[in-house]
Formats: sequence, structure tokens, C-alpha cells
Amino acid sequence: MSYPLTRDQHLELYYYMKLNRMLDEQLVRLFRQNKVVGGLYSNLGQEATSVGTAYALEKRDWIAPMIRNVGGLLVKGYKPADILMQYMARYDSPTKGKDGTSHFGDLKGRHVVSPISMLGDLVPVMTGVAIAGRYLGQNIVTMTWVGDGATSTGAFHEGLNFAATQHAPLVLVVENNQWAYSTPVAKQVPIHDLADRAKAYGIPSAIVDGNDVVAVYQATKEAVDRCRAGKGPVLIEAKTMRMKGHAQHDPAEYVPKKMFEYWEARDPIVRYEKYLTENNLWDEKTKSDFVARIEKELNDALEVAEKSPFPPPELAEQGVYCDGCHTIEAEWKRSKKEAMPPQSSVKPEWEVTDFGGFDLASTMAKQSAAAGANGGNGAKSARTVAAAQKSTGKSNGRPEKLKVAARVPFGRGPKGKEGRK
Amino acid sequence: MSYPLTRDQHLELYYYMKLNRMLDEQLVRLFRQNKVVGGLYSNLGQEATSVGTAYALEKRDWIAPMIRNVGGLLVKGYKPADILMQYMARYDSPTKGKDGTSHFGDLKGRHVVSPISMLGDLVPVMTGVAIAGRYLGQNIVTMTWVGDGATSTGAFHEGLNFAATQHAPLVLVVENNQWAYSTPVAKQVPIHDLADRAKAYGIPSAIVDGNDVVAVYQATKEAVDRCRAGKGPVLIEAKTMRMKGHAQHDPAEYVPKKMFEYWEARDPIVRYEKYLTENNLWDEKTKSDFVARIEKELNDALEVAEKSPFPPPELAEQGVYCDGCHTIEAEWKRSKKEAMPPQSSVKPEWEVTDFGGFDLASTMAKQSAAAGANGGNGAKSARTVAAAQKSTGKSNGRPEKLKVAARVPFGRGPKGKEGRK
Amino acid sequence: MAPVTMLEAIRQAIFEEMERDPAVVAIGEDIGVYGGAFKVTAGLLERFGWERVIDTPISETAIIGAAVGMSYQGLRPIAELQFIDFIACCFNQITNFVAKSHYRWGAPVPMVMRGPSGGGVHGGPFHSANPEMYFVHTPGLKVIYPSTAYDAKGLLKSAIRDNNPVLFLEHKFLYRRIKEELPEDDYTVPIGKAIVRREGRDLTIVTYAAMMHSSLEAAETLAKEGVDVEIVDLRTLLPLDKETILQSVKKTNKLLIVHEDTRTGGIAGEIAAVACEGAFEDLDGPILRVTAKDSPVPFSPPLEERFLPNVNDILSAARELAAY
Amino acid sequence: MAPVTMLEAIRQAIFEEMERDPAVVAIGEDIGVYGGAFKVTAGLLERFGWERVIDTPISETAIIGAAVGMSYQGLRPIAELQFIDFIACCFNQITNFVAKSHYRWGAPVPMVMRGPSGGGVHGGPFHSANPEMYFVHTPGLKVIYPSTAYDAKGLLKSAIRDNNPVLFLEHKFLYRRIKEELPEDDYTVPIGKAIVRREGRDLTIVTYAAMMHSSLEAAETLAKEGVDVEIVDLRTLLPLDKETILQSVKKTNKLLIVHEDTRTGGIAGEIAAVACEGAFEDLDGPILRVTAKDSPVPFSPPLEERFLPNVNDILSAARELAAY
Ligand SMILES: Cc1ncc(C[n+]2csc(CCOP(=O)(O)OP(=O)(O)O)c2C)c(N)n1
Ligand SMILES: Cc1ncc(C[n+]2csc(CCOP(=O)(O)OP(=O)(O)O)c2C)c(N)n1
Ligand SMILES: [Mg+2]
Ligand SMILES: [Mg+2]
Repeated sequence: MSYPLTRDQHLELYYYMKLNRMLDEQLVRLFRQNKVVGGLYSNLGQEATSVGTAYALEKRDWIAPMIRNVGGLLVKGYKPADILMQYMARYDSPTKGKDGTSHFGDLKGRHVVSPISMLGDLVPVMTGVAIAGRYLGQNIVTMTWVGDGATSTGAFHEGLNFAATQHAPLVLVVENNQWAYSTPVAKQVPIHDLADRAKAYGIPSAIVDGNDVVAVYQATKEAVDRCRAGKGPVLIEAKTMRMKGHAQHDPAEYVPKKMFEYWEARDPIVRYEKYLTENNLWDEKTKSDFVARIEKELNDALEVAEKSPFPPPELAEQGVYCDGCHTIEAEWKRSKKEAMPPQSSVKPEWEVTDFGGFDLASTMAKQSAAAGANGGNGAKSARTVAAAQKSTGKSNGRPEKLKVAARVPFGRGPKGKEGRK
Repeated sequence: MSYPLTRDQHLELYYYMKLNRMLDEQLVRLFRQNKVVGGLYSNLGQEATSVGTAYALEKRDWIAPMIRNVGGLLVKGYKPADILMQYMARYDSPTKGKDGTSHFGDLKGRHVVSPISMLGDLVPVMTGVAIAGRYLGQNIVTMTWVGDGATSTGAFHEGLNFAATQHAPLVLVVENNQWAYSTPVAKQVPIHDLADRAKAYGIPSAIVDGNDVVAVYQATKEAVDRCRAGKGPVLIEAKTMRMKGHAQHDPAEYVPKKMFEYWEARDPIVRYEKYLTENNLWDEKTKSDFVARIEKELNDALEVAEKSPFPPPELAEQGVYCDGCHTIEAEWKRSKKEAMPPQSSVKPEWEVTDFGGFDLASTMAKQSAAAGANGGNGAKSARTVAAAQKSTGKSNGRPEKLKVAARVPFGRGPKGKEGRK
Repeated sequence: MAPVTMLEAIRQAIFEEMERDPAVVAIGEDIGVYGGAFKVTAGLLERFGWERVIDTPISETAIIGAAVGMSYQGLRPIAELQFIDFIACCFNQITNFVAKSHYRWGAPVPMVMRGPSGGGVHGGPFHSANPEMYFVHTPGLKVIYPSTAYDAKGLLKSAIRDNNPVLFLEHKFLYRRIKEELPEDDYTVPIGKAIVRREGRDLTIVTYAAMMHSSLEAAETLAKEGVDVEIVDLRTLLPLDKETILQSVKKTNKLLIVHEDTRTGGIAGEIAAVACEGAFEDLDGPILRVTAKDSPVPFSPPLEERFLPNVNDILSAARELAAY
Repeated sequence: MAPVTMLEAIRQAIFEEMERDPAVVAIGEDIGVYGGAFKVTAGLLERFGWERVIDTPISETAIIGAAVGMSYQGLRPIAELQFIDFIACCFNQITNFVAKSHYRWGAPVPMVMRGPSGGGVHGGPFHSANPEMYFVHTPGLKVIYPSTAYDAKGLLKSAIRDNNPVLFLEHKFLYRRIKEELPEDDYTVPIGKAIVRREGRDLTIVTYAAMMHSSLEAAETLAKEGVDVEIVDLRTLLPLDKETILQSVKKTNKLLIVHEDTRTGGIAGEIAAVACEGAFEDLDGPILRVTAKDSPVPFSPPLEERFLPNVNDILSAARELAAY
């Protein structure tokens, strides 16, 4: 499928990518000036992936960034000053200095979930956001990114597996930048395309040139639409390259020079500039205007950031618990009544229609049909289990008496009756 | 490939399956008499899978059973009395009453690793046993079983992924018995064949009729030979059925009656008896002799078990630490010298030959070649990364001075130099 | 109203909260169709349907992860760990994602994690855990471990309504062994408040969960010996109700702490430190502790009996302290 | 010999043990080609080859799981957690598989788990952990947290030679900030023995790791004020050297416990309980503790400074106690 972009959209993509790039460069300068606190994780070379994926989302959709997804955060409405202040540990940063890097979020406005450092953990979390959104009738899609390395974590597996089982509207972008710290992809797993990870979950996947922002956008938009239509999660592998070391302290001597050269020649911004020119979408003037505008924005942002104080020490003790500081209210986009009994009452029964026996022929046939066959309802898997959905009984405001015989999982054993003293 | 079995082997397979079955029935009787402590997890219907897989191993090979792999334990040389005493929590059980069920093992003699209850955890552990075996020159294969449900755990994923990356000689049997407690396979993951999980790791897999002991043996033997030849791990999905509830307390009302009927008609022991008869491998007399022999063995075993006392209370405090009670000695099957420098010294360098770029055509080609292409050496993946193996320097008994510039992962930040008070 | 078990009280709390608020949902392994390994959630699916009662794959990290995600949407998930022992499999999600969320970026996580805990039923090393201290030592969480059906229901309701992540431990030995009449009307029990279960003058026992009952039993015996024991039932372990503890210690001047958890690093240490800091002058004897032994939970009945603290252990320690 | 940093001392211990015994292997993320995030294992791969220096995928559960498996084969793996914070991701393998193995079925697990720990370098909430108490509360493990280069080397060697699983915590703030001359010859430091770093008469400070240095600094200041502080450096946290602690308390009659870990449920509680049990009569003042605050580790320097205990905190507590 193709999703045509207007000229303005094309230029907006450029703006975000270039902003991402120049902000990255600014941060490196600040790091060298000892103005960055902690580690600095460059996004260099991955701008198209971050920006192109996030750009396919709507305002109501949710993201959770990883360290190299500043591009996605910018698309979602964060300002360069937010990023600068996070890295500079200032009081006016989104976390007020409590955390750094891209570790921040915004539940109500921008729908951004803050990551934690432990890789893979966002996959189940964004699955939860997605299925809650479905329950609340929000018709949203959630998106998060994982690196090639993070696909080896248990959290990635449990999260994506659960999303698949739930047909959750989750787009998972595997940002294959060839390296996880010093570890090449082939030492994570002996498969050529990380998109193949999706086969373990019966979900569709796509492979996309991560350095081609329009291709990234197109592939993601298709996935997002599919998700929104209730067809379950999609995994997108974006092939790209981390053009620096893991963080500033790492000179990446373990990366063959030729590999950097190969990817240098495929720089996503240079390529996109060429594309814009060749397609007559801009001229030199537009380009230099962009650069000037971004330069100014970044200078202004730095000014804001530098003016922001460090947080007051007392803040360290505040906010461990939410004691009345938040009112928690779900955003219902359907009638609450629908979610309440007796409308949704069901028989507690699996309707298993496939008994799972060994049958080579049918095994083959079913296998090839599997990926497409998942229905959109998280509560049932179309192929072999249907949940009985008929309404039973009526509401009386009290739990019915336990009908199932009470049984405990353990036998009593020889001394069980006595209890203990 | 086909691995012909002698008549004796055929009959031995029968013996173990029938022993497994009758021991199971004996345990149920003991449970009803309140002689079993804790839960009792039936193996009913899965005997062919447990016995057939374990039978493909050699004495030097290692297994780690799950709760329904009593069959495998019997093949590996444990006696019915061991199982009974474990379930009856007696002092002469393999764990002296410290743990129950199949939670026991034997490092030196039978090469059995004790499982823990947390599902999936054995996968990385048996990978470790396997790569240690390779390092020690033992030419062994390790095997463990996971249920359909356990394939959803993070430990399964991390373990199998690591095994694949290491080309470890691990045979992982996915015992797809259709249910994980009350949860049908389709609610674990929307794929028809759990064998497809293997695709995420670039390792070969097989699907086998888990109720056909000869087929199980054949498939496993092929996998074991492949592993022993250094070609890396294999996943085998055995399709079978848990013919009881999760444990004794569970009447399995959530399983459609028809499903039980379907599988009842495919009972692995009844089928194998028919097979033996049709192939003239035994006669009625052999059969009744087996039954009589097993009956006697089980009666004797029960006598032993009943005679065994409960452990003395003081045992509760003993054995938390190994304080001189074990001498730890690896079984070297190669010269230790080989494992020592300078022979194995290498350049610390990745030789990355595939830069991971987006190239649709080559992507397709490589993909189909992937599964077979993994070399036998855990230290390198044949396709894209080769470890430099040239010898460098010589041994002088002292670590060489750090040549890499010492760098810390964090920038100093504005106050870094001062340290703290 | 007929008296109900602690298990039934917990079931009622979940049902009533789900009736009250459609934002409350349940998630866990085998909780729907099967009704949970201990049948705590039996009937839930029939009543509230597939959207609110979510059966999951065997993926504790996914359960907790998804629950956090749902809570970010304003839902109030109740996540069941089939046995609390399996909480080890999602330890990272809980301690790093859940517990730190509000502190780091102001995102509250209104969720409850609950499951059958504790020993005494021959569950062996992996079905008998008392995991409280791993989480009492994790700022950002609240930890509850009730000893009565009334408290279980009232505290679970408070936990569900709380804006913070709460670990709610249910002692499985007590599930069906204690019964109580419960109020007809909705009620809650406040989080963070201990309760004096028995007033006494000579000696304070601070305890909770199953050991509360053993301590009460010991107190009756001791009363006959002329030792008047005060029993403080913590109910909430984090935040710890220091005030009630100190008040009691200041009154009796002697402190014995009893818990079923293993000794080294158990909560008795924390309570001893609190007492030393806040009531040192009032102590007329050493602070003693009665706990399980420092080992995994053994399986065989005589071993488990030896491993667990019991009434006799409490009696000896209390007598020693009383005589001091 | 020139003085070496603690980091270099740790590196030497690993090298020398691998030279001594081919059963010793190393496993972890980025430990081979890269030499480890902190370069602790730099040069290891060149020297010992791919079979003994195993770079892994990002899979902490696989790392620990595989290490246990290797130990069952009689090897002695040293598993690196890139930052100790990630130990949360393999918490289940460690507490359930590793720690219970010998008790349950007599299978010893000779392995070391090690990694950079502790705060003070602006690592933020996920790169500053002091995870000791989760494991001090896990019977079957040993836990070490050294404060000097000499101890680090000697204790790591003991840990590698030990037949039990040992968690070896390395304070990253100390990695390159302290230097010491080390003996030419092979030496070990025994596990389970605390050491008196400074003799004193008036007051005992029990501490370890980075806080040992802050405590020493405080002691110098206090000496000038006429308060003579004795400093007990625990070095091993499990098993705890109760004897040395009690001996010191019996001598000085006052106990202050200082740790960088958060307060509630920290090891100070355990030590307070030990002191109350074993030296109650000797205490001439309350047992005080100086610890980090009960929160995640904040990122921004002023916040982290406030969060961490410091020399001034130690001084105030010590003065209060001395004046008691
Ligand atoms: C569970 C976990 N283990 C280890 C780390 C340490 N670590 C931080 S980033 C990183 C490499 C990540 O590689 P990848 O997932 O490919 O993302 P990239 O850095 O390439 O964007 C590692 C190992 C971590 N953050 N989380
Ligand atoms: C990590 C973990 N979570 C939950 C459980 C509780 N549990 C024990 S067995 C079981 C079902 C296992 O199903 P499966 O893996 O298919 O094996 P089967 O029982 O069918 O042999 C569950 C959920 C567990 N043991 N470990
Ligand atoms: Mg990467
Ligand atoms: Mg199963």
C-alpha cells in the first residue's frame, strides 16, 4: 500500500530529522564542555527510523522511546529544551532532574511513556497501554522501539507474545542498528533478519530500509492502520546503523572501518536531501532556511536550558509515593455501562475446536495460513479457541456464591490435617 | 534418516512406557491414601514423548526433567522407588525429603539436573551444561523438556537464543500437551505449531507425533546426532495430550470431552502394543510377563518407600552451603593444556563481513539459507561474524598491562571532579 | 451473614471493587475460565467478561508489564501471581518499572499485585515463599500481609483504591482455616496502620500474617503463667507503622518480633532498628526474634515443621524475655 | 610494585585465577572483544580465548542460567552483570535456581556473580544500585562488598575458589579513586571475616564499601574532637561476621551503622538485631544508622548528593551518639 505525503509533510519529516541530527551534535558539544550529566547516547544515523515511524502515528496514539529515539519524542511534541535539560539534569526538565536522557513521559497530553534502562521492558508495558485503550474504546495504537540487542531479552519475548495472544494494537519497531554496545547482531542470534523473530508469535512483520525516511513512514503507516483495524500487533525491522560508539566514552574500535564507510554512504539525511531535490520538493533556500531556523531554535533552547537551575536538594525526598497529587481518571471513549455486567457476562468455557493432534498435511496448510488468520478480538483467537460470549445470569451487586468445588492445589500429605503449632 | 531398533530395544521402550504408566497409577492410589505429600502431576498420555526422547541419548549425555518426565528419569536409570520416595517425602529419596516430585538430580553418575518449579529456567542451564561439555571435550548432548505453556517464559527465550548463538549441543523438546494448567495452547500464542518458535533463533526444528514412541525416538535420535556433530541446537515439538488435570486437585472441566476422546483413541501405550503385535515383536506372553514384572517391581518399590522414614528434623538446617562436603572437579576429556594460553589466544576483534544493509534480494536468499548455515563452533557464527583466531603474544603468567585506554561509561557532569563527601 | 473464610473475603473484595468501578480489571494465569489456582477469582469471568478478566500466557513479566501499562491508562489492574514465589520472575518489572515510576516522572501506578504466600502446606521450596522483604526494601511500593478475613477484605479494597502499587500477600495457610463474619456494607481498612490484637503489660510481640495466630495462641498460654502479652499485628509492612510499635514498646518495655520469613535480613531487623532509634531508653531487655531458619523451605513435613517458627519457639523466647 | 586501583586489582584477580585453573571461565555482555563496560575484563579474551571468555546476547537470565550449568560441569564461571542493576533481570535464576541448588539436591554451584555497584557517579535510578539486601536475605548465597583494592583482589580470589555461589559487588565510585600496593605473591582474603580498620574506644561504626572511606574521614575529624571511633569494615555481608561486630560493640558500648543502601530494610536493621541479641547489656546508647534516603537514586547531582549519606551525616550521628 502507498500513503502519499504532501509537500508540507515531506518538509516536516526533514525538519524533524535535521532537528534530531543537530540536537545530537549540540549535545556532543555540551558533553565535551562537561555540561551533560551521565552518559550521552548518540542518535546519529538513525534519524529516519525514529522520525519516520513516529510520524505515522496520530495524536491520540502512544509511544515509549528508547535512548536513541529523540526523533520520535520531537515528533510527539517535545521541545529541544526538554531534551537538553534532561541531559543537563536541570530542574525544568520533564523529570525535574530525577532522571536523565530520554527517560521521561507524559500520560495525559502527549501520551508518552518513560522508558527505564532495562531493555525490553517497554514491550509488555505498551501492550498493556494498548489493550487498556481498546477496553476504553479509544481506538489507539501504541508504539515502542527495541534495539537488535534488546530482542534477546525475556521481556521482549513475554511482551510480544502476550501482545500477539491479545491481538493488541502494538507496533513494535526493531531498530536493527547492527550493534548492541560492542556486540554485533550475529552474536545476538544467528538469523539474518530480526523480522523473523515475529514468526515465533504468529504476527506479521516487515523489513524496511531504516535510512529511507519515506519508506520507514510508509511501512509504519501500513502497520499502524492494520493495528487500528484490530488485526493485532506488527513487528517492523528497520535496518540502520549506529554511527557512533554506544555512548560518548566508546570509540567503537570494534566496528570495522569499512562498515562505517558503507553506512556513511547511506546517511539518511543526505539521502533525503537528495530525494527532496530530485523530486523538486524544495530548493537550496528552503534548506538553508531550515538550518537557520533549527540553529536558532537550538540556541534558544540552550539558553532556556542554561538558565534552568539544578533542582533543589529537598526534591530528592519528594514524590516516592502519590499521596493525593494525582487524580486518576481513565479516558472513556465508550459508555462505561458497556464494560459492566451483565452485558459482558460470559460462560467460563473454552471452545476448543482444534485438538492439536499430529497431522502432517493439515499442519502444513494451517501453518501457512496462520499469520493472517488472527481475528481482531483480544479475547479470542480465531483459529482454535473461541470464548463463549453468551450472557448468563444477572447482576445483583454481590458476587454469586462460589459454585466450583473448593479445591486446593496440594494434597494433604500424612500430617496435613493437624495444621501446625 | 531412519534409525532401526532391535527387538530388545523395542521391548525396552515398551518396558519404560508401561513402567511410567503403572507408576503413575500407583502414585494416584497413594495420593488418594494421603501418602503423597504436596501436589501430584500425572504423566498420563505423555509416556511416549518422555521415554522416546530420553531413549535417544547416551549414558554420557545430560537431561533435566520437568514434572511430567518421569519416563525420562526411568530411562536415565532412576528406580521407581526414587520417584515414590520423592513424592512421599522420605529420607531415602534422592533429595532426602528436601524437595519433592521430579525435583532431583545426580551430577556425577546419571547426569541429571534437578529442575525448579519456575518454568523455562532449565533452558539456559542445560545450555550451560552443553557448552561446558564442549569446552571439556566431552562430546555430549544435553536435553530438556518444556511444556507448551513454558515456551511463553522469558527464560525459554533467553536460554534458547543463547544456545542458538553458541551452537550449543542442546535438544529442546517442546512437549505440546495442549494445555498449560487450564490454558489452551491458542491462548499461549497464536501459532499452530510451537515448532515455529525455533524460527526466531535460526535453529532447525521438527514436529513429531508425541504419542508414537518410535517416531519420537527417531526424530530425537536425528536431533541428538546433529547436535553431537556440532551443528547446534534443535527444537522438537512433540504433539501429545495431558490426559488428566494439571494435578490431582484439578478435574480439568475446562477441557472439552471430545478432546479427551480424540486423544484417548490415540493412547501411546495401546498404540505401541498394537504396533508390537503387528510387527511380530512380541506375543501375549511377553506382554503379560512385562506387566507382572513391573507389578512386582512397583510392589517392591513401594515396600522400600514405605519402610523409609521421614527425614530427621535436624536435616532442615543442614546443607544450605557446601562447606567441604564436595570436591569439585571437572571431567576433562581433552588436555587441560589445550584450554590454556597461549594456544587459544586471539585478537580481540570482530570480523564482520555482512554490514546488515537493506537489500531485498540478498535478504531473501540469505534467509532461506540461514538455518543450515550455522557452523559448529560456538565462538563464531559462520555467516556474518568470524572471530579472529590467530595466536598473539605469549604467556608470562601475569596479566598484560591494560592497553585499551581506560574510559568510564559516564561523563563527569558539572560536579564530577569533586567526588563526594 | 454467615462467617466467611479469608479466601472468600478476598474474593468479595475483588468482586465488589469491580462492581463499583469499571476501571478495575483482573489479570493473571488461569484466573478466568479456571477461576485461579486457589479459586480466589472463581466466578469473576462470568460476571465481568473477557475484557476485564484476562487470562494470560505463562509470562509474569508480561503480566506485571501489561498491568503497569493499563494503570497508565487510568485503569486499576489487579494482577495475580499464581503462587507468590513466581514474583521472582517479574522482579525487575516490579522493582525498576513499577516502583520507580512515580518518583522518576510523576506517573502514578495504581495497581495491586497479589498471590498466595507462606508455608505450612508442604508446598516445598518453590510454593511457600514469604517474599515481603524484597519489596519492603523497595521504596515506591506498599506491602500488605493481613492475618484476618476482615482485614484482608478491607485492606485489599484500600489497595485497589490506592494510587500506588501495592503488593498484597495472602497467607495460603490461612485461606480456609480462619472464618469471620463480615459487615454487610462496604468498608475499608487503612493501609499503614498496625493494630493491637491483644492488650498486655509485660511484653510486646510484633508480628503479622500466619504468625499472628501462633502468637495469640502463645499469649493465651503465657497469660496462664502470669505473663501478659501485647500483640501488635502489623498488617501493613510498608509503610511500617512505627508509632504503634513504639507506643507498645514504651508501654511493655520488652520486644519480641515474630515472623515466618527467614531470619537474616527479615523484617525483624528493621523493627529492631526502629525500636532502638525510637525507644531505646524504654527497653528493659534485649530485642528477641523468632523466625524461620536461614534456608530454603524444605518439603518433607518434619523438615518444614522444624524450619518454620512455631508456638513453642514463641513461648521460649517470650519466657526468656519475660524473665529478663 | 606500583600502586594499583581497585579496578586493576579485580582484573588481576580474574586473570590470575584463570591462569591458575582452566576450570575458571568468564561470561557476560561485552566482556570479551570490548573488555567490559568498565574495562575490568580488558585483555581477557586475548589471553584466554573464545572458549573461556564468552560474550553473550543481552540476556541476564541466560548468563546466570548458563553459568549454573557450567558450574554443574565442574567449571567455575565468573558472570559479569554489566551494571549490577541488571541483576533484577535474573533475580529468579539467582534466588531460586542458584541459591537453593545445594540445599535441595546437594549440587554445589561454584560461581561468582559480579558487577559495578553503588552511586555517586550520576548514574541515575538504573545505574547506581546497591542490591546487597535482596541477596543477604537469600540463604545459600554469599555476598561480598569490599572497600579496598587489597581486599577486592583477595576476596575475589576466595570467591572464585569457593564452592558456593558468591555475589561480588564492586563499588564503581571506588574503581579508580583508590590505589594501593599489592603483594607480588598470590594471596586471598577469607570470606566471612570483617576487619577493624581503625581502633577506637568511644564508639563503633560498622560499615562497608564506599561508606568505609567516608567513615574513616569522619573518624579523623572526630578524633580531633576527642571522640575515638572504631571502624569495622564488614567486607563480607553474608555470612555476617557477628563476632567482630559484637566484640567491638562490647568494647566501645556504642554502635553506629553506616551504609549507602536505602534505609528501610537495609542491612543496618540486621546488624541492630544482632547487636541487641548479642550485646544488649553492653549498649550505652541507642543504635543509630546513617543511610541513603528511602527513594530511587535520583539523577541530578544536587539530588543524588542529598540522597546519599555523607561525611556530615556520619559526623552528626556520631556526635549525637558520643554525647549520649
Ligand atoms: C536488561 C539490560 N541488560 C543490559 C543493559 C546494558 N545495555 C544498555 S544499552 C545496551 C546495548 C543495547 O543494544 P540495542 O538493544 O541493540 O540498542 P542500541 O544501543 O543499539 O540502540 C546494553 C547491553 C541494559 N540496559 N538492560
Ligand atoms: C514461571 C512460572 N509461572 C507459573 C507457574 C505455575 N505453573 C506450574 S505448571 C503450570 C502450567 C505449565 O504448563 P506447560 O508448560 O504446558 O506444562 P504442562 O503442565 O502442560 O506439562 C503453571 C502455570 C510456574 N511453575 N512457573
Ligand atoms: Mg543495536
Ligand atoms: Mg502443557
